[in-house]
Amino acid sequence: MNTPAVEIENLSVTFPGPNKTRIEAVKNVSLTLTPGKALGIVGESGSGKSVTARSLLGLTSGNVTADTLNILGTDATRLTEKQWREIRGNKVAMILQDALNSLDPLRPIHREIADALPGSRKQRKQAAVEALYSVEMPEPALRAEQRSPQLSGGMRQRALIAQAMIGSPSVVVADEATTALDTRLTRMVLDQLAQLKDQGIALAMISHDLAQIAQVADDIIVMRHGEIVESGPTEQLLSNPQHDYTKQLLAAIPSGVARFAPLSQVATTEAGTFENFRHPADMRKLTDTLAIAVHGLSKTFGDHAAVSDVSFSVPQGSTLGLVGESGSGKTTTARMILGLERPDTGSVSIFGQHFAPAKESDRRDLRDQLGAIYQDPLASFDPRYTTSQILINALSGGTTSRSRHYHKRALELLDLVELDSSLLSRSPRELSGGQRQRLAIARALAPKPDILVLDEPVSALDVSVQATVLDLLDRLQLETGTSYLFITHDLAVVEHMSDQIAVMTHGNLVETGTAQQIIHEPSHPYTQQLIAAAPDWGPRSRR
Amino acid sequence: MRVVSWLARRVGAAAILLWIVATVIFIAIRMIPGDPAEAIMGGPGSQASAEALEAAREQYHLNEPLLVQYALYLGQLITGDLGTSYAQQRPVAQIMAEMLPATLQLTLISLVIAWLIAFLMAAVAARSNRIGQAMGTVIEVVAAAVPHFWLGAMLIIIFSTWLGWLPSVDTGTVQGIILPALTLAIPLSGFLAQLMRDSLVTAMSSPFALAARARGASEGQVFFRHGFRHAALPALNLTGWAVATSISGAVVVEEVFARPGLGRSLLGAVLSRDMPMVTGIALFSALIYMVVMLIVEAIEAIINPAAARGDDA
Amino acid sequence: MSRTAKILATLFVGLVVTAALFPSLLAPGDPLAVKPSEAFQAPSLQYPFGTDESGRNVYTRVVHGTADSLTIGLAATALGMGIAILLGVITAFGPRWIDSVILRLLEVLYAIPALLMALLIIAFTGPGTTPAIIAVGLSTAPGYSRLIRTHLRTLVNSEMFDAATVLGHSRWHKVRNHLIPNTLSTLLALITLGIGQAVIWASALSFLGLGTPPPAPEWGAMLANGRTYLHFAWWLTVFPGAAIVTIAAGATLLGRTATRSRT
Amino acid sequence: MHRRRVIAMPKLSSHLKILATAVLGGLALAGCGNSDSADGETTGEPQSGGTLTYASGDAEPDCLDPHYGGNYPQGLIATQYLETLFTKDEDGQTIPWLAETSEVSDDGLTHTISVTDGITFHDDTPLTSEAIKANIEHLQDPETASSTGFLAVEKVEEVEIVDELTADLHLSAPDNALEESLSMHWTAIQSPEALARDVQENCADPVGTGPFMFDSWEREQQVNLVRNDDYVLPVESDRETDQAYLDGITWRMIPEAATRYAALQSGEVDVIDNAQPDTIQSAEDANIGHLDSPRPGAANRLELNSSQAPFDDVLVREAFMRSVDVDGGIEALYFDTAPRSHSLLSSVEPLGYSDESLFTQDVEQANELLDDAGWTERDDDDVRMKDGERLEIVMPVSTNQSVPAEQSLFEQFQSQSAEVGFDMQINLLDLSSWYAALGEHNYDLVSAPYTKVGPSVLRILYHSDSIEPAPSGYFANNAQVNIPELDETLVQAEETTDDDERAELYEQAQRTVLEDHYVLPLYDQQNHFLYSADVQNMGDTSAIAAPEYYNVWLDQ
Repeated sequence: MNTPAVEIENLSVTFPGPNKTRIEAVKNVSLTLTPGKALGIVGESGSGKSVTARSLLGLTSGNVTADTLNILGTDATRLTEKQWREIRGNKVAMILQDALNSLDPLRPIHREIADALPGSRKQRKQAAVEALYSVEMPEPALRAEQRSPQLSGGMRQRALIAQAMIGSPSVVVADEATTALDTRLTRMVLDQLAQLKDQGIALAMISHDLAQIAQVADDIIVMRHGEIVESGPTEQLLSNPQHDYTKQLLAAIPSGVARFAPLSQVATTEAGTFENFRHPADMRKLTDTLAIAVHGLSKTFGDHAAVSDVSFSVPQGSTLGLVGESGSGKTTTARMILGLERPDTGSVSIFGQHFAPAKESDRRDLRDQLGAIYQDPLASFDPRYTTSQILINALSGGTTSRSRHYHKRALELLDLVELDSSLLSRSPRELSGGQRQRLAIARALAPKPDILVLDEPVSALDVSVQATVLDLLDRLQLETGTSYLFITHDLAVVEHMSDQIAVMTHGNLVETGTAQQIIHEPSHPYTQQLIAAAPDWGPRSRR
Repeated sequence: MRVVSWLARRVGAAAILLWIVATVIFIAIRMIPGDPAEAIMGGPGSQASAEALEAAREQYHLNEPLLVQYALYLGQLITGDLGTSYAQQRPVAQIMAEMLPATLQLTLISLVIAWLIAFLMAAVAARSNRIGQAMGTVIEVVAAAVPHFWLGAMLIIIFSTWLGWLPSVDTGTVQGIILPALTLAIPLSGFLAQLMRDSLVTAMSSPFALAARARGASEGQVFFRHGFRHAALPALNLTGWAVATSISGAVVVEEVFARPGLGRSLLGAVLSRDMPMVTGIALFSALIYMVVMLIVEAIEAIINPAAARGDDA
Repeated sequence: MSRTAKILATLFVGLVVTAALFPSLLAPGDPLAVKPSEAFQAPSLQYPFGTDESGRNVYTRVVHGTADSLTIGLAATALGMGIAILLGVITAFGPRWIDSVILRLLEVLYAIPALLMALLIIAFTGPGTTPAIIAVGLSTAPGYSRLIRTHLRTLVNSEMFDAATVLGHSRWHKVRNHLIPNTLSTLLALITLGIGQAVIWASALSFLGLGTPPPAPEWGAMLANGRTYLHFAWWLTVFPGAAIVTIAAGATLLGRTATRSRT
Repeated sequence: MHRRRVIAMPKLSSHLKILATAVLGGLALAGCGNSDSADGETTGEPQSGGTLTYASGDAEPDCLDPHYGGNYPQGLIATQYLETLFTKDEDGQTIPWLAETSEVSDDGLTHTISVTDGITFHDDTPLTSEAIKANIEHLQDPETASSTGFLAVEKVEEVEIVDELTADLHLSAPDNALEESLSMHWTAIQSPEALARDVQENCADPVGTGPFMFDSWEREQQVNLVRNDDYVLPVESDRETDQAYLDGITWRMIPEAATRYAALQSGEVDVIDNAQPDTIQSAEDANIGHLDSPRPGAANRLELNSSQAPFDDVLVREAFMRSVDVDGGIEALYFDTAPRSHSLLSSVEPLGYSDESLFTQDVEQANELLDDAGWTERDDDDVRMKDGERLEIVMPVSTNQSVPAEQSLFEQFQSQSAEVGFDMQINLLDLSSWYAALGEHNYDLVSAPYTKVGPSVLRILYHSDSIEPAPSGYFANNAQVNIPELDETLVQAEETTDDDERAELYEQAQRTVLEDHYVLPLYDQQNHFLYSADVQNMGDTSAIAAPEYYNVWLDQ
């Protein structure tokens, strides 16, 4: 029975590069997709995994060559654009990442789902509603009429799956379908993908997150620099990885990794000078001093209560993980703590000193003790500044001194965050995502703060890069005793990074406790749901 | 119900806006040096007697205190009375009613043409290579930089004088409006195309376009289902501005192509200090602007209901 | 910006600046000197753009007119921009009610077509170069104000500003380090874009007989004059018009390139 | 009662009249309006039918009744639907038109006019002597706001009905120009019933006796005229019927010269006025007919304001005139379409006096004259100075009245007079600002058009009474000539009953003005019409040189 749905041998895809060079995005990749089975393709950005997946739909826009490219019995090496269109949607479908833009915000959902179907407009709409029903969309008839901005993230992701499934494809490619989703949404999508397998569909699942792939895939391919470095059945690959890179990816998964245990193992391209580095075990001496104390913070925008009566504290030198799904009010809380948003009620104090609400001039002296890091570091840099200007600006308290002293300090900061000094003259736009986040950390550290507020600092990064940044943060905490307020939606990250965890939903703080308590013995129903939805990361426990 | 209250709010805002415009114009006109009575009698060149001037002052309430004049003026406006043209001695509303259709026709046709040209330029440029894109930019920018009066002259030379294809004046036929409409449309299309192309390129490379391709849509379908809407949105936003600009342009175009219309009336009215006429046309163009903005909002609400309601994107 | 674009831009700016400051380098001769016996000469080696009805050298006039046309464009843009910056700063940083009042007023000004506004202003002042500058400047100010307000608001609410706040930088440091430099480059691009349009508007007024009076070699006035002989001496219309288009399009392209290369 | 001049039947046929003023595109003098057009085909039989489209470059009249105000555009269009009591023949002699006979009493104070019998207005009112009375009273009624017509019948004190067809005009002083005045369309005869209406109503619906009738007026676009099927030609002719050939005339307003010419070329319009010199020149090649019909009365001229420095000095006036190259400018700008004038009067006026030697360019002499006048110093700009005053002269130019070629000519004067040390400033003004500038005496030089049939225009332009401004500030004597002897001569010339004496007096008056260099004559008031090849028989003109379309037909 198990005739392969897709067979690929020695697939290569090249793109035109600058100066008439060719860039080889994919080199000699071979793979097979089988009905009822899922193949996971894992790798960091630029590894060629998406290009490989898209070549199954003839959508690479590059130059594709392959010894074999057999899709459902059709030799796809020489298909015309028209023939490809026959395949797309009907035989091979794709589920994209919900970056809000995978559904046209200007068109009703039902048209986005069913516009490729034959039949009258009414029939197509009916089909769309049915497809939405089958992916368990609440109120499918109503939602079909709406446009994507009116839907929640979960609804959009369901709509995307419905969109892929409506043509009854035999092969489905899920390209980063779970990236940047909240925990429960990720669970939902993974469950839906697993169901597709049960329906006899051949599934290709692409992600940078090995932990997620492992939930669904029967076999896994690990890609790097356009090539397959290792492949095999999931169980085998996880328990007995052969290639160093696979091992590195495995280690980078923070789930269940002990506090301060390193996630990154070897030098990555992200940090050129970073050497194999082992952190010491936790040797911090925690005191009773509270770095941050938050009392009864509330904030209302219009008639929407963003934060209601939130209180918590961060002991000096420790990390409080603030976890919650998007819209839970965690970012607003962070902004109030940083004095960027004036709370309606409540107060914030830092090391016992009142910090917010207050006049900016009254608390400027306290600012030195507080640093902040954002999800998108680029937006927080002045676009006209180079790396060195950014650092000197931060070091000099906003003056524009060109003193050698600052230059030297800037180099020290770069060294601290393991960035090469050659980056000093670069613009942040020329840096990679990991380098940018390191630069943001370096800047935050410039005034030698005692507290860092980190708002989703690694959410936009690949798991492997995330690992290096998390390790860096660990090291800094051990070396400097800085207190962290670590905000994230990722349970695995928060578990690894936090001494204590606070859980927020709908503007309320529902539960606070030690990391152990929250992860293993959640008491609040919401927390329980959240933990239940987290990927069951088997291999770690086996390790 | 929601539509009704929305409409009521908008109409209320428009009324306030019109009132401000009317007041600004009233103040502006009273500050213009010169005796309005003389303007009524045909300017200092006319041989109006002192009695005639006095009679004119009486007739137009120019003897009253400013505040009284202002009240009278507003009172007239509210009843829809725009006053009597000094120069033509006829009701301004009647003159405008005669001139309006021609200008409206010209403006609407050129808006449509501008949209079409802009969309074509954007579509071609968006789908071509780097050199094509650069060429597209230059063409758009040059189109946007061509003054109406020069373009009109060039079009007459080329299409009327040399080729003899199209008439250079309004003939009441379809052909007669082509050159004036093009004159008005081409610079506008340059502006629109710049906007449209940016949005078009973004839309065509967006994830939803990829999603559409992945479910079997052809490039043409992607273009019309997605690209078009996204390109239309920013251009639509500019429509209010475009209409206002077109009315400005109509002054020149109607002059060059000898078309009757509000623009030419306006120029004549300004030159002869025919203030009721100036006021009427200014108020009216403000009204048109607001009506257009209302329509644009309504269309936007159809294309993009979420944004219209202010939902978070 | 590509190399070719850079070379072209430099050439363009160089040419325009030379024409504006040292027109005699490019075109020796008196732009006002009449020579009836040489009237209506078609373009030739001696007269690259031909001669006009009074035998004046059109090439010389176009080159010498650069200063006039550019001065009007620059002055009008400076005026419009000055008002716009003032209004923009008030609306962006002032109290909310001032913001909404000024926004309303700007909407009113938007509702009145620009040329109508210019005509109204000229009805006050009478025609001439200065009134044309004032008219064009004032009628472009509302548009600029909106852009500047949006720009300032975006900057103030940006993460870049937040980051500086968190670092404890004073208001003045934020304004000096981030607000002013980032606004300047935006303004520069806006100004470059604006000059082109201002030149067009001013020439439109001259064309309607309300701008710079003849015999000054202002392009719009030259064009208005040449249009009389449209069927007989095309060069009188084509070259001044081409000069307007070149400078307006050139300025716009420069402005766009500047904007693009920043982001 | 002695009849000074009795004009009796037969009157000249209108056909003959065309030869008087028609000069056809390139074909000087030789013939009929059609011979130049349509590839030189000879005229076929006249065809009836078709509507002629006329494109006017003038500002649209505010009023279609030429009594109101009274400018040339009004006269131009009124020529089509209104008729006058008198008109001019080919020799420039005044002849009766709607009038049958005309007699003047010995003392010159009573003018007896009888109208032709059997003519009705478009509203079916018969033409009677009542009409003469009603029209003259209408002109003199301040409500009418008449300017040109008002001045023309200024001396009529009373109109007395003698019988159904005859009326006596009683004058305050003898006026030998009265018939000339009544030949102008600003005094055209309109239906008394129509005149009884409100002024504005009459403006929008004039009623006359002409071969065409007013039909409708689409403002800022066109006036529609239709054939008067009941037309009666007041004179004998060899035409089979009295009706015009054309079904009607569409009178369009196309202010842009280039657009107007393009419309003619592409056949959208049949006749255009205010033709640009360059298009006139190229019309011949384009198979387009040309009618040159200079306006009567005064020639186009530059008047130097003698009431204030520096032109209160005759030496400076002459210096200015000697410094400029009028001939070269006209040649370049007018392409041989406008012959240079050295006279105060139009070339169609038989009593015009001309002296070329007064106006030849001589830069050296101009410099000497200025030296003699004491303007010896020069400032940094090379402008002459005297007692610390710069030699500045201001010239307001009306953009509504001066065509571009004329403005260019003034720019040339500006440049040329600068050579001898004048600083001439040209101010382009709209009409009302221009009038205001004149009213405030804020000018040293001006070109002001004035059209009146006959040499009596000289009194209006150069009599010192005309320095006295009207209540509105307008005055016609822009040179501000103020010579009592000249005043006397001009009055005498108008009152004399002797033709020779009249001619002599007018010559004397003209010499005075010319020799003292008050006025720089330029050329006739330009009145060029271009018409397409299918317009046949173009050439008839009225006394004010406006084309008539009674005999015109379209070759379709």
